[in-house]
Amino acid sequence: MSETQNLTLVQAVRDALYTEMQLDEEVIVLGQDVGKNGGVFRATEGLFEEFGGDRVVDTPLAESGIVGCAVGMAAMGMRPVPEIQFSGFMYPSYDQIVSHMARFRARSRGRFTLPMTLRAPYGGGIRAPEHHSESKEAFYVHEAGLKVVMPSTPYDTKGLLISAIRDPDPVIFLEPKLIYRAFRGEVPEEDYTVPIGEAVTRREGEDVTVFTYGAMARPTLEAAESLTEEGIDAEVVDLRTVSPLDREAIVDAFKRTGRAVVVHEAPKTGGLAGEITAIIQEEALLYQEAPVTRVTGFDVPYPLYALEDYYLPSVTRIEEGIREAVEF
Amino acid sequence: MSETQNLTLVQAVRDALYTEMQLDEEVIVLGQDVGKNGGVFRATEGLFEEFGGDRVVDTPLAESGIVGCAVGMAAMGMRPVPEIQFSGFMYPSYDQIVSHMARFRARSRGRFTLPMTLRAPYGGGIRAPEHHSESKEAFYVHEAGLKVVMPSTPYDTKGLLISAIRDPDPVIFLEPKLIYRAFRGEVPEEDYTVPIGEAVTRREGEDVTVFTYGAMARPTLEAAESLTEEGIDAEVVDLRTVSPLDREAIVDAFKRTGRAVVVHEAPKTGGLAGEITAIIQEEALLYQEAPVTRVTGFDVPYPLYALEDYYLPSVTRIEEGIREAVEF
Amino acid sequence: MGLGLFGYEPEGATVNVFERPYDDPVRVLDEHGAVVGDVPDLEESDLLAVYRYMRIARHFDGRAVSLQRQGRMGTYPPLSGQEAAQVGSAYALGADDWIVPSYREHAAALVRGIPLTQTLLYWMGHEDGNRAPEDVNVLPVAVPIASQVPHAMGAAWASKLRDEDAVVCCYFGDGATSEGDFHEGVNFAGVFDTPNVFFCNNNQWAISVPRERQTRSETLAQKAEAYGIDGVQVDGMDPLAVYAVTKAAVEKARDPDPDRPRPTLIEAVQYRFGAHTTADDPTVYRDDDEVETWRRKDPIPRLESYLRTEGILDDGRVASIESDVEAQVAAAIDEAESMVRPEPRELFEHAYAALPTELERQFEALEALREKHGDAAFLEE
Amino acid sequence: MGLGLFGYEPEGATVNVFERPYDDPVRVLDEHGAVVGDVPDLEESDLLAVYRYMRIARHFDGRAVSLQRQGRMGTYPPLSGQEAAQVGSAYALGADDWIVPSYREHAAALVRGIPLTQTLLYWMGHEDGNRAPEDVNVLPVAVPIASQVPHAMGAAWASKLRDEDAVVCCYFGDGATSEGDFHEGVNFAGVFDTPNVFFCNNNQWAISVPRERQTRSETLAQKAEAYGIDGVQVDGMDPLAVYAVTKAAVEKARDPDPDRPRPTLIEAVQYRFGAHTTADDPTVYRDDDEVETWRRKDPIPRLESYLRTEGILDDGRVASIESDVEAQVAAAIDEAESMVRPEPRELFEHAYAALPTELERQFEALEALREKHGDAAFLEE
Ligand SMILES: Cc1ncc(C[n+]2csc(CCOP(=O)(O)OP(=O)(O)O)c2C)c(N)n1
Ligand SMILES: Cc1ncc(C[n+]2csc(CCOP(=O)(O)OP(=O)(O)O)c2C)c(N)n1
Ligand SMILES: [Mg+2]
Ligand SMILES: [Mg+2]
Repeated sequence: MSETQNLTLVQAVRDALYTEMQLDEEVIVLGQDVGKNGGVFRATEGLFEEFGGDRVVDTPLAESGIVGCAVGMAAMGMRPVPEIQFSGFMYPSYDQIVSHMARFRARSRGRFTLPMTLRAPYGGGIRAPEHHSESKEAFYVHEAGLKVVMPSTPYDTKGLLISAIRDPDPVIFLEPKLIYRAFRGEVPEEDYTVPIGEAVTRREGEDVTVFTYGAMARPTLEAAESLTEEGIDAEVVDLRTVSPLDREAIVDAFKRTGRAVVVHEAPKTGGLAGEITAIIQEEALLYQEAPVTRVTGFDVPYPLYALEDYYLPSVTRIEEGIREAVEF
Repeated sequence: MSETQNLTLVQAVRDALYTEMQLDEEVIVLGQDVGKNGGVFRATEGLFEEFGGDRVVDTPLAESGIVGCAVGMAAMGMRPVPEIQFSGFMYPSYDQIVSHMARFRARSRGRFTLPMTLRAPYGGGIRAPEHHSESKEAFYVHEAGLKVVMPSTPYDTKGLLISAIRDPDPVIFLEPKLIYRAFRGEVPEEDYTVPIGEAVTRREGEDVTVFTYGAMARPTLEAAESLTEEGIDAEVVDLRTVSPLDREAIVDAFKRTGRAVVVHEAPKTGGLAGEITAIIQEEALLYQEAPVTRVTGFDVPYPLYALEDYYLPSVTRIEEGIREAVEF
Repeated sequence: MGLGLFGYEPEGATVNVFERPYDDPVRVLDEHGAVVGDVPDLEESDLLAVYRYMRIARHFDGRAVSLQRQGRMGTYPPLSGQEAAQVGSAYALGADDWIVPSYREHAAALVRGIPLTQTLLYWMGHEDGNRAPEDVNVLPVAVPIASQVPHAMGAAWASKLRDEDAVVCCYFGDGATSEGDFHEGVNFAGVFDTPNVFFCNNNQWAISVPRERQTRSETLAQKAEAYGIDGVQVDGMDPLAVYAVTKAAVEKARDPDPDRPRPTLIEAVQYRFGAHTTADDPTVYRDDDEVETWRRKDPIPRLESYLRTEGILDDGRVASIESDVEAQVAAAIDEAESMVRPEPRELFEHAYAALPTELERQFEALEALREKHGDAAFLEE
Repeated sequence: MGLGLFGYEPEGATVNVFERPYDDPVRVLDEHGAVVGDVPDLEESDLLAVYRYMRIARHFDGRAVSLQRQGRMGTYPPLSGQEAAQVGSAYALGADDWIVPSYREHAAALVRGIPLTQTLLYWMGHEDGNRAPEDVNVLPVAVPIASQVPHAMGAAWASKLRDEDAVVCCYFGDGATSEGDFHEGVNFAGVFDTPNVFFCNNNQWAISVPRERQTRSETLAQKAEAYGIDGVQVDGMDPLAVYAVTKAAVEKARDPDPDRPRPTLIEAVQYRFGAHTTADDPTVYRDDDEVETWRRKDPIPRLESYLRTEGILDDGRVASIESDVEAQVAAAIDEAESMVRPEPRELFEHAYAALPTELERQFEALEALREKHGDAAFLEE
């Protein structure tokens, strides 16, 4: 067995970048404040010193420029890893993401591929200013040609980010900033991959299946644990990749219990919980013993921090959702 | 009864604009080629001559600028009606749409409201170049603060567009360009409104409820008619507004048949069919006799026109979807 | 008009503030407060008001940073060093004019009528902080960089179309000039000749990215060339120069000369003394030396020294202003901290003019949960 | 270098193509083909090639428009009038250089190696038309205006980072300069000093919106000031002037002078003779007079007249080129029309490197339906 380190999630991001930059000269990191400053969350700390200003590049303040130039570099065969400082600032680059990043391969019938990985921290709960707490993965899941990854542990983060960088297709890698430093986990020093597109069961259970991903995995597991006291045995499936969804895993896990809850912090309407519900009922309606419960953010703009605790799914809200599915 | 005219859908758009511009000086139309040229689809024909260059304004080629300056005008109390030439070119203005247009009221606690209406033709089937056939309403439905309207008849188009222009909140008005000139309908000459947020039953039926909107309403009705030959009696509900969804109408209509099909041309994953399915099963699971069938575009980039007929839901595909729901 | 060398002189004087080389910033006071240019025509009371606003801003800034340190406020973006640019420009506007700020314009907002309490509330995470009082012409804080530039253009366009007099002044940073929205908004202003002042607070840094990394153009003022509008650089740490230049730009916007564009791009050269926000550590990316050099240009002692020379200020008045300012800021903090946490209903309240049924239901579900479990059910962790 | 007055002269000559006033376009031939500037150093065969490419482009354009009229092709954007700009610039590139086109650069693409058949296929709605042959350095058609500008910058940046020699030439229109992506892409190029040529086809119109409505700046070339790069105007209907200016820009990008920026913004002043696309009716928004004035600048007779004067062309050669060109275009049309409609599998084939299961299932469902109902089930209406 190889050596491991005890890393936080954000350190695992950095470790993945470091690992791939060592192994492949075509990997470069670019974005706002990723260089000398090491990233506003320190996700690129030390990379500038290690790899120099040609491979770890502070760019002007222009998201469409960042994503667009990465598209051009990737079309030439490089593996750029642009960072957008917060996922709430990806919108100025939305045209580059959906019109180009997603479609370059299809448009050129495979002549040009885009092995690029767009990283951004997402999600709420850190008492941040407006626009710094967005969780709008659904905006990218609806666009074919993209893969969208949302890890929840340091181990997965490194393995999935390496997979993303090596992937021949463009990947959006959304990092749960709420848990960037919330805990540590064992992370191999060597390079390894976790496959994109595979969900994982975090907790086995008999009564109900709870689907979640990213920062919501922890409160969901906590809720599942605490409900054992009430005799409820909940299974927790961490999707890890939200596009393409691991339909097989979703359907199989659901069939075992016949009851499901989906937990995400994104707003309810048009969020992934709806899509997952649709998948379940289109493939396993006859197994369904209760409506799929959606425990999600509300359909309102993400609030300033005085009210954010009411907005985000809390352990109690998740528990209620699970009870609802079980008691139906 | 007032006089009526026999108008195409695009003429109804023009008529609504004309009507409101006559009634309210604060209504102005702006966008690319909306002035002298009368719009690339002639939706603003003659308005420039009628109201002059200060109220019907050709802008530079910059979508974010168009939406962004309309936000500023609307914050001052004007009622701008910006046009984006094709919905596939709304993406450069995505940040203005989701970060500002949707949130100005909430951000300013109601001090500033945005009575603006963003119009764009959407959808496929007209043999257009790349990016000219998008149907990505889901991108806007997931953002609170916006209303999203997608009419399917000339009468509704005029009434809904007038409602949108008068609405105190920002409305995205997506026009089914496939049927801009496909047929005519009686449209009152006077001003009248059709309420935003209300679905309408286009065809009553006993066996299955088919939900659709916009350009897909016609082939859906055609499929429903033709299935009577097979003894299938399908109800067709035209949602008209996709945000906020008319949940009551959806649930009520579903309960009557216990079977549902959703038809839209947007890609399947993350599309509105998933959301509607989730609503149905969360409110009416016990009525559900079959999985909700999704008849939608595929999860691929919209193709160039040689293949677009395979992409779009056709009458045959819709019929198959309805049969599937009925025969389950 | 009486602004002399720096003034906008519609009568067609040949020397005009808008016809300087872009890299020759307008100056009135040097670093020691000595007069090196034409002093704008301001009453003593106005000069004192400018001084006083700058002192409030500086003191407020220090208090806000320590509130954040003590966990009494969230992330906060300090403005120390930038008082002259904000106060000098905002003070040059007329009563009906508007400002369209980014997130750092607390001092400009104060001059225009936003109470300090609201600025505090905003950074304490209360939405109410972003609601300008009805009669205050300030758009809400815009966090996405440069995204407010098109709004400012649209607001000015509304003023023009309605034949009103209002001029709209838009604030943004050096980093903002790299964004597409800066380009699109200013270009629209050129085309539609709107009454706009685009006021760029070039504080040399966009978080850790230096001005030279934003753009290769030698000045930011020269970007005006791309839009066919006027561009001018000003010493942004000289409140009187900022006032004079802004005043000229506002007057030109309001009473246009047929031969000149109404919009102006002003590059106010300045420095942020502190961190980008309380979440930032500037020592990682910039040298103390650089900070020291710029501190010598501090706008406050500069104006103070001028006012002392002019006999407008003395030790006694300075001390009394100082204690007034402290009391005013302390009172605002007390008021803000006495505000109760907003009710959860506020989450939903302003999403739409009338709440859609589904949102009403979501709110009811939230209330039912609160009923059952109490607030602790949400506030855990 | 030998480009004389118009050349890029790294040795430090004082008269340099990049130091002209922005509103003084580079010219070589006047409207009648008389020499009015320094003729670039081109072999007879090159001059003939340029002439020939322009003839092909013009003839192709006419045929394409009538194919569309006959329902044999979809919407098509004609380029007549713009041949000199496209051919002159593309011809100035080196073998390893790249072009990044918009949707109207059929002639530039042809010069760089895209077969006419592919251009036809593309506008006939076949995805295959957008797949450049492996060894052809042309990025796919970019329809969203200006969105290709950052790509061109990124591709050039890749060349620079890898220490390669390739220069990247990006095409876009006058309208495109209003978009944020133009601004962001060109600004990046300035900052990272990438080997880029930004070639603006200013054809006076963006559909119905005239050049003056896009921006208030007097020239588009001067927008270079905003990015600290070189900007130059050229008579875009003079193929030799376009060649000379592009060549100078390419050489400067490839072998940079330490004192000059590598990137250049070229504004090629020209006119589109026809409609914006076959879906457009230009008589609604522009006068015949204007069209006539510009038709007098037609690049083809202009170069032809020069070549006749030089003894390079005569009636016989012109006639033989004409019939060659007709045959070549006819053959391409035959080939394109003989292509079968792509298989539905093509819808899915290139969405990802490896098709996700769900897409495989969607494809199977489509095939099952075809099996059951035949193609008519989809192709109705
Ligand atoms: C669109 C967008 N991208 C990124 C950010 C994150 N961010 C906040 S402030 C800042 C730097 C802004 O620099 P500048 O425009 O010079 O203004 P300053 O903060 O110096 O006043 C960045 C990158 C943002 N708020 N919006
Ligand atoms: C982002 C975007 N907005 C709108 C359009 C629709 N459109 C296609 S061509 C065109 C005009 C382009 O003008 P210009 O840049 O001058 O190029 P030209 O067509 O004259 O060559 C417009 C508005 C588009 N393709 N992309
Ligand atoms: Mg700055
Ligand atoms: Mg043009």
